Amino acid sequence: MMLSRLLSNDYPRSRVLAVILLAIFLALAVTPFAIPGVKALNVAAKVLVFIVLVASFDLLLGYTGIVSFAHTMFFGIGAYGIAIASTRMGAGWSALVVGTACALALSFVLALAIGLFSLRVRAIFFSMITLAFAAAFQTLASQLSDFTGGEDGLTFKMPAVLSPSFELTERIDGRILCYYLLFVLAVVLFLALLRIVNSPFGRVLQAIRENEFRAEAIGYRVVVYRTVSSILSALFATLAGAMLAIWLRYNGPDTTLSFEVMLDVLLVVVIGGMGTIYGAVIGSGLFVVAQSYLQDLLKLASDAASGLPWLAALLSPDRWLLWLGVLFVLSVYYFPTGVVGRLRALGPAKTN
Amino acid sequence: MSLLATENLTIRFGGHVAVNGVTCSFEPGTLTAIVGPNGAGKTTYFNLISGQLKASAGRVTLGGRDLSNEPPSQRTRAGLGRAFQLTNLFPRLSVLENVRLAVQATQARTGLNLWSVWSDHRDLLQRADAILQSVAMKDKEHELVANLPHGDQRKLEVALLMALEPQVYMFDEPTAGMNHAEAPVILDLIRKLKADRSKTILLVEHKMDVVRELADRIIVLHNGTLVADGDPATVIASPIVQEAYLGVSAKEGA
Amino acid sequence: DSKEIRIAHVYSRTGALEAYGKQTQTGLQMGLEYATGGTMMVNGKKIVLIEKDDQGKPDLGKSLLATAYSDDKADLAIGPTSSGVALALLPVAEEYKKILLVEPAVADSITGDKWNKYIFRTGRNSSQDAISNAVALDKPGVTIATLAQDYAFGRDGVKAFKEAVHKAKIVHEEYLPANTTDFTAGAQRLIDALKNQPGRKVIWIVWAGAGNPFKIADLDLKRYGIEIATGGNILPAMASYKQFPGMEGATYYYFGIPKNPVNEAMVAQHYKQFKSPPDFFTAGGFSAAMAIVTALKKTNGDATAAKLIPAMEGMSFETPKGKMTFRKEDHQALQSMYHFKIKVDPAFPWGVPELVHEIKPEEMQVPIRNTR
Amino acid sequence: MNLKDFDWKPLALVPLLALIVLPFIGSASTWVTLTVAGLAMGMIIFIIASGLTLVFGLMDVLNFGHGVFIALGAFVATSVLGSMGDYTGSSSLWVNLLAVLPAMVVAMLVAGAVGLAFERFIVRPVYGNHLKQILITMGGMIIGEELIKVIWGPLQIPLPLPEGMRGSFYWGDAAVEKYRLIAVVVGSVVFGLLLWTLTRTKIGLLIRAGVQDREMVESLGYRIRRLFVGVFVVGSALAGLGGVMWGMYQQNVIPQMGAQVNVLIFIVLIIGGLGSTTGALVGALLVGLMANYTGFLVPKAALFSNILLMMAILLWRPQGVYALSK
Amino acid sequence: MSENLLTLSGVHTHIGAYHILHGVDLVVPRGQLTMLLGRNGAGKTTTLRTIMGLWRASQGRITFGGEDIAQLPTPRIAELGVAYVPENMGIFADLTVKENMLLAARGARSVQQIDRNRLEWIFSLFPAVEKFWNHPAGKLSGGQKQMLAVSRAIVEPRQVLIVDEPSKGLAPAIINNMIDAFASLKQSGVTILLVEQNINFAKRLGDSVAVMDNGVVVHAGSMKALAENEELQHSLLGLAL
Ligand SMILES: Nc1ncnc2c1ncn2[C@@H]1O[C@H](COP(=O)(O)OP(=O)(O)OP(=O)(O)O)[C@@H](O)[C@H]1O
Ligand SMILES: Nc1ncnc2c1ncn2[C@@H]1O[C@H](COP(=O)(O)OP(=O)(O)OP(=O)(O)O)[C@@H](O)[C@H]1O
Ligand SMILES: [Mg+2]
Ligand SMILES: [Mg+2]
Repeated sequence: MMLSRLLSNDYPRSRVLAVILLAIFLALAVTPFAIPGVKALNVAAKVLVFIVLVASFDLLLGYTGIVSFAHTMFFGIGAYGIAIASTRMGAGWSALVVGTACALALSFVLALAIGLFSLRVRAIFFSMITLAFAAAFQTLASQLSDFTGGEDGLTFKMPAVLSPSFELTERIDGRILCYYLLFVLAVVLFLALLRIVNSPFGRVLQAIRENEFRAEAIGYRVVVYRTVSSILSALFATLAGAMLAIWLRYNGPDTTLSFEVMLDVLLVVVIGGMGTIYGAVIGSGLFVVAQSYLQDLLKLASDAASGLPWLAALLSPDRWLLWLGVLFVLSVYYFPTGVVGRLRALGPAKTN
Repeated sequence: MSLLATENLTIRFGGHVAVNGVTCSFEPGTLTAIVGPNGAGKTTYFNLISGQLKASAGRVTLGGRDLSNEPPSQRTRAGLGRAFQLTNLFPRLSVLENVRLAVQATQARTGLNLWSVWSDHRDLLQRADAILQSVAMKDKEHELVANLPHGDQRKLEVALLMALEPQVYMFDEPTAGMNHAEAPVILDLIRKLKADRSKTILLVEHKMDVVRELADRIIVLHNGTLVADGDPATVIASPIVQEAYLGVSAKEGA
Repeated sequence: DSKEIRIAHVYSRTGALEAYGKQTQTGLQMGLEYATGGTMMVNGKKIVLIEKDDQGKPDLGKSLLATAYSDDKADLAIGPTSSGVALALLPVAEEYKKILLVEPAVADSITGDKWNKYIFRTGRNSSQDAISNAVALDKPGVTIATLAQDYAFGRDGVKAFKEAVHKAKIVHEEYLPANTTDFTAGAQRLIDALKNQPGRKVIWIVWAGAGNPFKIADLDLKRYGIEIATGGNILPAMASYKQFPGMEGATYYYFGIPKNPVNEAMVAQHYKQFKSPPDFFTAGGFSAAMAIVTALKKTNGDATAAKLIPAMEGMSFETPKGKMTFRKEDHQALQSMYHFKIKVDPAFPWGVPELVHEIKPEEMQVPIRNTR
Repeated sequence: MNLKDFDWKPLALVPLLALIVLPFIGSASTWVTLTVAGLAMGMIIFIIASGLTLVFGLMDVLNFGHGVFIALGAFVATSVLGSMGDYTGSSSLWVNLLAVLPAMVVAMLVAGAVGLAFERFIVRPVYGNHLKQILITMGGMIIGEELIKVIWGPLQIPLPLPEGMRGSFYWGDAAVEKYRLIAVVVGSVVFGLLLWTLTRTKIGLLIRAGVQDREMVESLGYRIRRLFVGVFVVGSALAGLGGVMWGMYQQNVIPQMGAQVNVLIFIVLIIGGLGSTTGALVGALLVGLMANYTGFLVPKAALFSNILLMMAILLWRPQGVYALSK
Repeated sequence: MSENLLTLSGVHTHIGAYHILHGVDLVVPRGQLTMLLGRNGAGKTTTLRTIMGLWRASQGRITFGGEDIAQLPTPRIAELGVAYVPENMGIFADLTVKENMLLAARGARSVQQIDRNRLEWIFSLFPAVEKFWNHPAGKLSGGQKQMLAVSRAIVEPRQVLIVDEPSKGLAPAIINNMIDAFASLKQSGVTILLVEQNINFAKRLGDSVAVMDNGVVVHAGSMKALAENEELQHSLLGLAL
């Protein structure tokens, strides 16, 4: 019953899926102690950030049916909020609070504007406009270098408790505390999103996605719902950005605003399964880990293929992007409904 | 009890006047059939009333309230319900969810409720169940709408309108493409509504036997203009209907 | 105590700067071999090179450097290619208290306000670039207009250039968006600014990355007697210099210019290995290797920062560009730059820069910008 | 097409824009230089966008991989032209063309052939689904770009303009680059051929119908598959041609060049309205002019000129200047 | 030359995981008008789509003029002389009425090349087609679209016409036109297979009749026999009428 309230009555609806989700949850919970090394911790933290970012995008894409390329803009705003505040005000909790609040406010205004504009033009145009808009925003961020650090970005410090130099006990340092801060944030934000999509509001969004015209006809003001949805998803993305900045203690245009990040998000949504929210967890887990270790893997493969120069050239770690591209193509081929969709179709076992 | 009225309602598409200065009002408790040849402007007239199209001129009022500048959703909330001629549903949601969405739309604020869990709203579920019973579709409640045959989609179209519980019901050829075994379900529903005597019902229908049986009043549109209005027997007998619509005299003459 | 000296090289193996990064790696490898006489040993310890691909992403670079220092137990690190990455790496070196030898990222702030004591740089900085160009062009009676990309790199470059110009007159600064493809408007403004000036007229271009600002020459600047000047670049980029015989500027490196045994050895080795001359960034990688090995020899193979920092401060070492010296104050390696003039030689697919004058470190007042 | 029905307003925007800025620029010769350069730039943009008018505008395939064909065309051109130094070195335009024309043909053939494979393996499973198109073609784009790096290396490769195409013509103080005039000629030919095929033959109709309801087109007895493949190949080949023109304009090519122009050409099509060749031309000309005018008058704003232009146009005509259906 | 132009024997069709047709046997005699009746969801539309190759028969034979067409691609089937009016009408909404008609006329490169007399005949049957000639087809009223859909199918002569519920949503006068159209088409030797709910329509036109239920044909015979046999009508009434 507790669980059911937490999950908003939206169960994984597949036993395998439930097991995988639980495994990811546990793995993320114990990473700092179970897997040694800086790299593993960094990967796990990135997974946490991506879960929130991707889930927030799923609200927009999977549930409302809006294809926006400007989502990373809000992600960037969140990260810049923390970065700029921490640079200007010095490291401290108040900088985090002020930075996040300002970022949320800016995101709110921009999302409102975009949401209202989206109604004037057809969906596909809207996507292209957001694409251009996001590109312009990125350039703007690098041009306002006095403020944003330009292309070079900003490096800043965190409150002492969250810094690597802080040591609580022998094994627990500031990095680990910072990790658990992210972990808690990610869990809370994820459950909140799950609740939103399963609320009456969430259902209306689905209706709009399916047939906007009819949704309006039965009495739902599509403008309002669309706008609220894009604002909500923007706010969650902003928080994801803040999480990333807290973890990296760095932010720059390429880190949060680049189109590459947007692509990663799109890919993760699709791999995981659109319109499921759970897909964000699976997708992020799979993708971030794959991305982080892809080059290592390719190195092994190309060494193995060293006898065949052509194959070795293709498998070279330098060409890791090639394989990411292949991943894009294959995931559309083989996971049209994402991992979650696949698993649910396999065995509709109820974990009730 | 409110009265639906249109005053001088007109719409032009380029040079073509699809609905031309139609002034008419509809009393609660009556079923008015709207007939006319294909392209006469019947669906367009509905579109103007329910707000899918914006009138070039004229007003739509319900119980004295001017709705002319309201978007469709607000008109629906004000009490204008509408079923579509071409089926228009939420294809990748289940039958039950389709109806539940319509039921939810009648609730004042639930739509923007972000924080409660949908499946906890028992009241919505019960209403939706009752409606599905009434159109004999309870057994298909978990099917995806996209997989339903045409006839069932038509029934669901009507079920959504029922779920809205409006003051004015607008049916646009509700039984088109339904066979004689299925159509009675829909016609029964309309009869029941009519028996209620408090609802305003508008019905576009080409099947004259249905019109004869159900209608209290018939209005005839021709080239966008209202050309006849009155009790069924008189209107059907009028030469304009016989010729332009039923094509009778032309046939008989030949 | 350990039998190895582990050096991490964090650079752009892939990404936008892939071509540059790979040159650095080649130079570094060659340099280590040259400096150790092919043994890859210093004081009985084996040098192990760990490669990390930052893909040009600062966040990734940060995590890679931390991984290198901690998981891979690297004693010191070299890199990265991009200035953005470099700035993100600086605090990591400080956190882990290990040396980071910056090569070839150019931003002034690396050895400026973002500097910390673990940071050294063999690469030239933007100021050195700009000042050497200024020295090459700064003559009485010359009128200069600048053309740069509208972001920090371009604006800083122009600023340093202006500070170093004393005799010539600067009449116009044109900044264009980094993604500009059509230069007509900018060219028109530059022409308007220069055409009625007396004497020698020069447009000094500082541009990196996409877009080809030399296209402004197609508007026939010669009509107004306007010349173009710019710094050096990698060889493929200097292909477009072929259209500008006689163009002057100052460069960091061109394989045919420096005359010293180290350069001769590198050029010979590079031709042997790749059948082509070493390029811009190869020289930088080579210099970094020379710096490291020289320092390690001084500390008898001790790679801790505590030993290396005092050893390296003020240290001079041989490179393909001749002698370099780490300035004590900001750990920037002071080095010669080359005033060149382009000659067209059909044997080369690029415009060949011929040495006019070697600009010695003493001739350039490279400012110290950190707050030590 | 009926001339009487033709909607002149969008076309009139082009001279209108030019006239409005005249007083701000002041000098007539500067204005001529900027205007002619801008229009010619528009023509170059039109050439690189023309392939996408077919693929995106008509077939409704959001091909983010389109840029790869542009890059591919340019790289092929470096190889072809590189091996014909004698012809490109000559200062006679006609001798130059002996090298440039084969380069164009080879680039179009190669891009077309790769387009065939791209359609088969990347696009075919996703007709009708924009989101999947974005993802899968993006994957295709990455793969293509990396393969270019495998074949030609990651470095930028110079693509020097043949001698005879360098320099400018002069009208008094105003200068117009020769190469831009060549682009105008090529662009006009492409425009004419496209317009003719799409409005005077049934193919255009069939494509548009096929996008709306493939099953019905097949039921009418047309092999829609083959047609779509054909259109895609032609679109890719045009991109290859665009790549040659763009590469020669830039005078050097990099593997990322396709990605760099992607957004630009999408903007052009949106301004023009999907599926309209005339619209794409108008969009390209407006973009070309706007870039030069803002670049001269307010360089800071040049960066946003395209976006502002697009927003303004969409507020005027939400479907683009020449929308197919009104 | 076979007696039956189109035959289906033992045709099974699956749509995804659903088994829809369970062995349909149907004959369409040459030169006749065959009515296909059945309640909603009986599988009529599926049968027509299977004939057109839009869904593949998983089992069974479909022959057209003696040739097995079960595995042919749709365009091939159309080229053999089959015209199809789908249930949803398949109008190209963004194209004008003229362009819709031009596409249906496979032999014509431009409107001028369409047989003028045939066009005039169509205009006389369905005046709306002429009236809205240059309008986007998507803007037509429901009934007008239906008229356009049928007009498209008959703009060039075809051997067999397969039509899914042409009368739905048509005004009585137009239904009469439609009946006239089919009658005169039949006269000119065209074979017609018609799915219909309107029993009067069926009675006035049909030569033979087949009734479907649950994915199989449960009755086949002549229309005349059915019309005269009250009892049979009654037993099939629940299914068909
Ligand atoms: N959006 C529109 N743009 C242009 N013309 C339109 C539009 N909507 C309808 N029309 C035209 O208006 C006329 C009336 O159409 P309407 O759909 O109201 O007819 P109807 O009476 O419902 O006919 P039917 O019985 O066939 O459904 C038709 O001629 C149609 O072509
Ligand atoms: N795309 C689909 N996926 C799954 N099932 C389908 C699909 N389309 C149709 N069906 C099912 O196939 C069965 C037959 O449908 P069909 O459309 O052939 O019936 P019909 O006889 O034409 O009915 P109607 O008179 O309502 O048009 C129905 O039970 C329907 O639910
Ligand atoms: Mg209608
Ligand atoms: Mg059917």
